[in-house]
Amino acid sequence: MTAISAPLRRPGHWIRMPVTLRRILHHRAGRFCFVFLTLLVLVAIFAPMVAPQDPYAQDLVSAMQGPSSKHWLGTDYLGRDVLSRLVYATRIAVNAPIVAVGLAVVLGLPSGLYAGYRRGRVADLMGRVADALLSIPPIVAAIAIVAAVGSGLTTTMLAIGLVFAPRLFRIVRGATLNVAEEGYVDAAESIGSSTARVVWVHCLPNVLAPLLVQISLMMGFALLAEASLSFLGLGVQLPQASWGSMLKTAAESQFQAPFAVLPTGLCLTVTILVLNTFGDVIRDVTADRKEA
Amino acid sequence: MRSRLSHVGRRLAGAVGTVLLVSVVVFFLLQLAPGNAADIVVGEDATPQQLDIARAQLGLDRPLIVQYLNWLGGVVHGDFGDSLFTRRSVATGLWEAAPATLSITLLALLLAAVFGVAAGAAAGLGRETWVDRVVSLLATLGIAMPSFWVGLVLVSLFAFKLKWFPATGYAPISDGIGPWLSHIVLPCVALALALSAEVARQARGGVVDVMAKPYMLAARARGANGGWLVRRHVLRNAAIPVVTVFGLQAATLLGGVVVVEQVFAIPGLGSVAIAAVLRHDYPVVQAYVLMVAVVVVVINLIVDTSYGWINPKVRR
Amino acid sequence: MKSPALIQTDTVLAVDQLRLDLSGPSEQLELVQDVSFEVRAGETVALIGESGCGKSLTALAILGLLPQAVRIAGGSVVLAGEDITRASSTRLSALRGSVVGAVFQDPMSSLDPTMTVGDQIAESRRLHLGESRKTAGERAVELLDLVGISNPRARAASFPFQFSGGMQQRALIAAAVACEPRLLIADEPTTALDVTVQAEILELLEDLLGRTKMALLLVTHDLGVVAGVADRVVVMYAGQAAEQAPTDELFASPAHPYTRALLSSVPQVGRTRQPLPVIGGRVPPAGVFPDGCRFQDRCAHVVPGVCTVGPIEIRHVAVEHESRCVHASAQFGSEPSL
Amino acid sequence: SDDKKDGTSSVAPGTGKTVRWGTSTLPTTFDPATVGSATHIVYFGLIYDTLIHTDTNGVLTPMLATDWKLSSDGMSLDMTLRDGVKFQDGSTFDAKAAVSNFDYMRSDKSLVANSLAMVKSVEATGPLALKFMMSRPGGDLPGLLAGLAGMMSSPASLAAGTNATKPVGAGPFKIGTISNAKVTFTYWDGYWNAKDIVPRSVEVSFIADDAARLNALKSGQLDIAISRASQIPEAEAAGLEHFEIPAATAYAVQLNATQPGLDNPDVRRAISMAIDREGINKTLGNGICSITAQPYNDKYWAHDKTIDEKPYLKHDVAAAKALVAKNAPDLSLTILAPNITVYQHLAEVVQGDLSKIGISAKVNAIDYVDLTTRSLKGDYQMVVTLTTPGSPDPASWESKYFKLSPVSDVYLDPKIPEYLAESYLSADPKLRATAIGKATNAALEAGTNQITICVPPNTWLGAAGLTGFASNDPRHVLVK
Amino acid sequence: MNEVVESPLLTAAALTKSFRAGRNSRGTARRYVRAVDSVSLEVGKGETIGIVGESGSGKSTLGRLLTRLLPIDSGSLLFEGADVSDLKRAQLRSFRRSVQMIHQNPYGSLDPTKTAAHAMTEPLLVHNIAKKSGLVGRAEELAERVALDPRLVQRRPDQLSGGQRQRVAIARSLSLGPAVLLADEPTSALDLSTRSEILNLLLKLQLEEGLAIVLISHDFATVSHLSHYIAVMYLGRIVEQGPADRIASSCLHPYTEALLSAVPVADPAVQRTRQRIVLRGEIPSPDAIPEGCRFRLRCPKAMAECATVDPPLLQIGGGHQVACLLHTGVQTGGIP
Ligand SMILES: Nc1ncnc2c1ncn2[C@@H]1O[C@H](COP(=O)(O)OP(=O)(O)OP(=O)(O)O)[C@@H](O)[C@H]1O
Ligand SMILES: Nc1ncnc2c1ncn2[C@@H]1O[C@H](COP(=O)(O)OP(=O)(O)OP(=O)(O)O)[C@@H](O)[C@H]1O
Ligand SMILES: [Mg+2]
Ligand SMILES: [Mg+2]
Ligand code: NI
Repeated sequence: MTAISAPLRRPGHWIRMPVTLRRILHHRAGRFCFVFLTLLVLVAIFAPMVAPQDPYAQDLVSAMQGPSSKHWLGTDYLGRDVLSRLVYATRIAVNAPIVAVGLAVVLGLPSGLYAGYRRGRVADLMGRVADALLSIPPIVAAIAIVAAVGSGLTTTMLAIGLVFAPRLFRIVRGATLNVAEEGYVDAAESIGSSTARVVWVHCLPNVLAPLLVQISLMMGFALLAEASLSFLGLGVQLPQASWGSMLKTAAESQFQAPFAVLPTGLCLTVTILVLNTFGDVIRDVTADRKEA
Repeated sequence: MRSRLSHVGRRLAGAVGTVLLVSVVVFFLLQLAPGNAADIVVGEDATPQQLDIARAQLGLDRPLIVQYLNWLGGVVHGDFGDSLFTRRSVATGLWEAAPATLSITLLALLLAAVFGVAAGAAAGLGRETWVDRVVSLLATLGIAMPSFWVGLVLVSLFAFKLKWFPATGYAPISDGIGPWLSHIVLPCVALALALSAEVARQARGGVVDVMAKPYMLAARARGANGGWLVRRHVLRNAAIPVVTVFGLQAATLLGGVVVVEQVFAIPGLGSVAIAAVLRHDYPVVQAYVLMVAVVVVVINLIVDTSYGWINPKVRR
Repeated sequence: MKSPALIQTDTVLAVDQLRLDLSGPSEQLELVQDVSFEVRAGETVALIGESGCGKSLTALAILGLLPQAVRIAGGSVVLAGEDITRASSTRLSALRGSVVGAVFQDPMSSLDPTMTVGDQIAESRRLHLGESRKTAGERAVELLDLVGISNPRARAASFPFQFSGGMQQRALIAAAVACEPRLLIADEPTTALDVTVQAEILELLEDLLGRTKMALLLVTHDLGVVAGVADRVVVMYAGQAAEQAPTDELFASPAHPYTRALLSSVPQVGRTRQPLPVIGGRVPPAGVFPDGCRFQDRCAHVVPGVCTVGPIEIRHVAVEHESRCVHASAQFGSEPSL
Repeated sequence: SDDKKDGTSSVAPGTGKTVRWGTSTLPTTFDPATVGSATHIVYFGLIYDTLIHTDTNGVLTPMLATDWKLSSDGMSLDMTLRDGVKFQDGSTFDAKAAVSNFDYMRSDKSLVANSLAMVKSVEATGPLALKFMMSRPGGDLPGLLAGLAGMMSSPASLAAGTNATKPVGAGPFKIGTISNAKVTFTYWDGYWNAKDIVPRSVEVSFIADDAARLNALKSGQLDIAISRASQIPEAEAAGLEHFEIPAATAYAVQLNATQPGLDNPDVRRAISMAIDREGINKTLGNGICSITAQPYNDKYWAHDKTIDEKPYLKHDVAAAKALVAKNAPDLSLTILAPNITVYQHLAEVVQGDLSKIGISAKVNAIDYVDLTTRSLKGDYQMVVTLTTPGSPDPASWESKYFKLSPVSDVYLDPKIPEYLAESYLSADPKLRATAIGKATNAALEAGTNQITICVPPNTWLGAAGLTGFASNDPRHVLVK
Repeated sequence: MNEVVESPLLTAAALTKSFRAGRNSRGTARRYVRAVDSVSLEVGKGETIGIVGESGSGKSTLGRLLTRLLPIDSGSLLFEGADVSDLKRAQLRSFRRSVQMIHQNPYGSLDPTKTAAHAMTEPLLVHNIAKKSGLVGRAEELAERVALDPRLVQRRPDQLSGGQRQRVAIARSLSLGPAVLLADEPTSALDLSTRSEILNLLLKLQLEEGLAIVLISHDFATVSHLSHYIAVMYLGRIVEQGPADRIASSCLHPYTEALLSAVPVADPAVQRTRQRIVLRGEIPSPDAIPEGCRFRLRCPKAMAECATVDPPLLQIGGGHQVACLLHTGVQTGGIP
């Protein structure tokens, strides 16, 4: 049965987000992920203050050195401070997934809501197009798009976003289909709500949970994709550094400087791990709500 | 029977439609590209007349839609045109590269199926035990590591330190099973890692879900337990999400192989594609993307049909 | 209440002061407490009560199939002379399906969708009697016939989704009785079905009970069903057994105010467009059971200081009729009016 | 060198082990007239012999032509062909075959036609005698005939138009199989100059990724491969050998002098002064990149010693900064570079150096084809890449690049065309070098837009115990 | 007689609705389920019409047609004499104010992300009847009307019990002052004690506000408790229809008889004496309805004619209609 015992809440309008957030913060892993991601964003914003040195200052003489008191995480192939570059690269690690997933959301969310709620022929056609796009491997599609419009981080991430869009479309459509079966959508229609109102006021908040889960997972995947594309030479614009491009160069010289891959690799892997775990946590937390 | 045939027929028609859509997307996407196929063909020192000749030869002076239809017409007959660079038939080029890629992906699929399912099922059955924790940790880690990094680590460990496998290259199966296998083991592992992790996660989730189903309660109430329960009730039912994952991951796998082929210098489809992309060798890129899409569509078709084998409800 | 020595020989099941706790990470919740009843061979006992009062948990406890977080914290469950609260898990599996069978609420999801109906019916014979697949399969066909499914041979090879809800429940009953258990536990077997189909299933159960000496523990919340099939009724309220009586007596002279209220709130054909009596308030959820009578907040006869303190003991009202109410007395028929 | 050749002479021609060779690019065609790029000359050389042979320093020696002579006015060239040479299809090489080659080379289909534009006609004046008539003095012609333009293929295959995939030349190796990633060449026992040809076959594998190529060497899938200088330490640690083969190529910064800011010679000079050539040589060049202001290494025939004495190589950040501050404050540039690791690194260093003198720059790594297209269209500000001034001829390279931009008609110095014309008057390398040196110097004086960073040798890494590798060429290589 | 016949509020004539099968049912692809098959119905002011039938008989579909939540395939629907069967979504706004519905599942019918107050007052917002600022007050008023503790209006559904949710749903449907309330199994998900509360509430609302109620349920007892008229549906058709007491006491259709006999009565004495009519066979799949009388395969009284004649619903007096050859004979002619 329902939580009849739940105490009366103090009056005031509750929207759902803070509740989810509160639940996340009650979750042990959720708390860790949240703190980690917040820190990451802060580091990105305040990179100039956090970074000990100029990330672009080259010192060819002291290239490829291990950790020292001057360079805590050593130097790269042009003698630049790895720690500072990692800190600056956080900006890309934060930005790139947001750009990619942002585009995916912009394209996939409204269309998914529409197709899930309205069905019909247009929705079928949209589904077909999504299927077609989904049968092109993400990396391959990104490469093809980059081939068509040129490389660079923004294009690459937009390409990734474009590739994610049909995935998101499917998820949103599926969730919306479920939601549309629910009585409250009927109820909203039966009181004469416009389609737009039903979709935005009732469908959207209720597909938010799977959407957030997916966004979290996709952000992780966007980071991974950025790394892969960097490896293939389709990544950031130099002399900017991304974790992916740094890992690529470090991994290539891992025989000379075995230490070099560690800091970057860890940053990348741990962040992706956290994003994936965060997705799981959101899923758990929102599933709890349903069961309650 | 008739309904079953028409069911398959409908699926097939849908698949063909999907592929056609992909062909449209691919063809027109690459039209956005800067530079012109003719520029590329004639190279640095060409005169404008030479450029015009090349354009006419490539049919680039005709309207786009005609170009598309011509291309599609060729494709239907297995003719993807000639590479702008090697002037060899695109189909031949891809055909030559296919075995390496296929070997790697298929073996990776197999590895992922075996290890992913085993680990995932073990974790799901021993939920909240140390097995579960270890598998979950490895699975999340497997998903979070870029495959090229995994590949390079594998190379340094197994090719240089232990000298068990060659670091690069591919030996066709005609060279013998031994050389073939030794060349593809490392790339397969690098490629399979993320997939196994995903499969393990799904398998675990599937098992956990199935364990909570009322029919499990009913089966246990009949006295079924232990291995009997797992074999007869759990695995079969948990297979559905796992098979789905294979369908969904087919595309990811074929994308991942591009990176892995670069790391291990394997002359597969991915290498051909990357080279073609970098050289703006459009006919090759188009054919490649289309081919991969067809493979993905076919895999999904197989997955769809295998549902019937697992889930009798879809069988009819 | 009774020592094991006093258990009559034809007692199939004796539940004595059963207590079930939910052991969460932080807290211990008492879900079911002080539930005692017996089921004798050939008898149908109904376990009724509102949603969440612990009927299903009690049934699962008897099967040794409690959810992971819930454990038996006290009392005993003696099944065919064996205290299952002490039995090992292998022993429990051996008892399930052979000594005790079970049918659950939702027939559709209680059948494994990937296995033929015949295989599922044959499963317990293969497990407990070691029959070969073929012999057990033959027996499954007979069983399907027994539960009234036409064309049983073809139906045995079908998959659950090809059955209608009623047929699925029939098949599940066939699977549950395949090894001729001494007790069948049916947890709301007809709730998900139409009344017409419900009638069929009840008919089938009565028919089966008539043929064998099998006892039935029927979990339900439908008083009409109880009236139709049960010999004795155990009424549960908020995790406790509130009243226990032979069916006729319970309906004729309920001794617990809750039972009375429950009985009067049933809409009846013929008594139209009149306000129905209602029980005000809510069932207290587990964890916040009040001291004393658990029905006190909703009861019109609550006596402060009597109903509100200490555990209320079960009282005998008549032969085989007991009630957990301070007003219940042996003077049969002098219950306070509503 | 001789001792290496001695080491191999014990092997009968075409009986040595297969040489497995790793490269970062594969030829897209085997037709020298349509390949459009000089980078594949190595593989072409296995199939085709040229009329004239050139070594890595550009010194010309006889090959299919035994003798050639430029007329005194430079307007015609007489050539004597070698007797007894056969093509791989068995047909005979003679003046008639050569003429049909040139008919094709100078046709519309051919991409070398441009560089042969001054040739008016080619005639067979005897069975083995050839006469080239020209519209301007052709001092560069012998050099051209040592390159793609001089590769002779069988008239039959020319007529069939099949050279692209089934090339038939007069070289020591026949084409074997061609696939996406590998081309094989097998020894042809009809070769006229079989002495010292060692491998029974050559397998050229295409591995784009530098690290993967090195890995392949380390784990024994390749015998020899082109590499990055910065990979030498790792290779040495793995017990591989490394070879530095001089080449007529240079790491360079190319500026578009029609762009605002860059149109100022002082800014261009400042950029040159900003570049830390020593640092680059140390880190990226592994110390083997020769630092010079001209795009030719000091062994190359077109190298002009007098330029080395001039102060063009000054590294003076302060002065450069002052120049920029004065002439182009707030200059910000986009550097184009091929998306190949070494050029990207190079571009990054240049970017860093520019930032020190107050020029902010971004690096845009694009693929090689794009880069070529854009640079031919003049659609760039700055390019960091490897230039190939030795191909097809230094003079024609300079006449193309010592302009403000490839689409401009204006030379950096109006005298440059005169000096270059002078270099065509004679075939004598010394005389030609002097004339070219004058042009180079004039460009440098004018604040060149072709800033040479350093001139690297080709770096090759090879399996331990490899002998006979001296000149970008596998034909003398003996694999242990 | 010269009494003025008050025209009914809602009149449905020969409503029909088909679905493509395969999604919800176990039909083969491309077959059609005629979920509602020429159903005619009248709802008068202050009346309760009960609709009973087994699962899948088309009750909910009929409900959704009557509220215009589904497009009508054929037939007509009049509201206060005006045809609303062809109106587009935008034109339905005023109809929506007058015809409201309550859903079966109190857990699904409220948006889990919105408070009870939001649910109750959303109709006012949609129809521009109230300003945002006054909504909390309106919500509390509405809560009073359905006897819901006003302190609960700021809770979200997962903090409410089933009965409380159902009250919220009822309050929402009342907020626009409807003339007709369609209640699709309003109590089937509720416990016995809560069920009485909701039934009492519906009864009270009807008596006080003159609401017309269409009550859909598979529970005959519930329906007969509240209804003036009862319609019995079987496989998309109304097979019997009439005043509630007549149906309860002297039903004619064999299906109604079986249905009634199967309803468990909470009285052991009655149960012992009662003869249950157990129907033969299975309910036919709705995409393969038998020829002739659709009930004949399960009918204990089936005759030879039943296989060929599809009996129409005919008046047999006293407002009682039945579609069975036993009672109407083989007649020709349409539905009266
Ligand atoms: N797995 C579980 N974990 C925690 N609590 C549980 C679990 N299963 C049941 N409960 C709790 O135990 C109490 C009794 O549940 P039970 O399922 O026995 O009720 P019931 O009488 O069968 O109700 P219903 O009529 O709804 O089936 C409820 O409060 C329920 O919330
Ligand atoms: N949206 C739909 N698409 C396809 N078929 C449908 C749809 N809605 C209902 N049906 C079918 O129409 C028939 C009638 O369904 P309906 O829900 O009206 O029955 P019901 O009498 O309300 O049953 P229940 O008592 O189970 O609620 C069923 O066979 C059902 O499968
Ligand atoms: Mg229960
Ligand atoms: Mg319904
Ligand atoms: Ni058939």
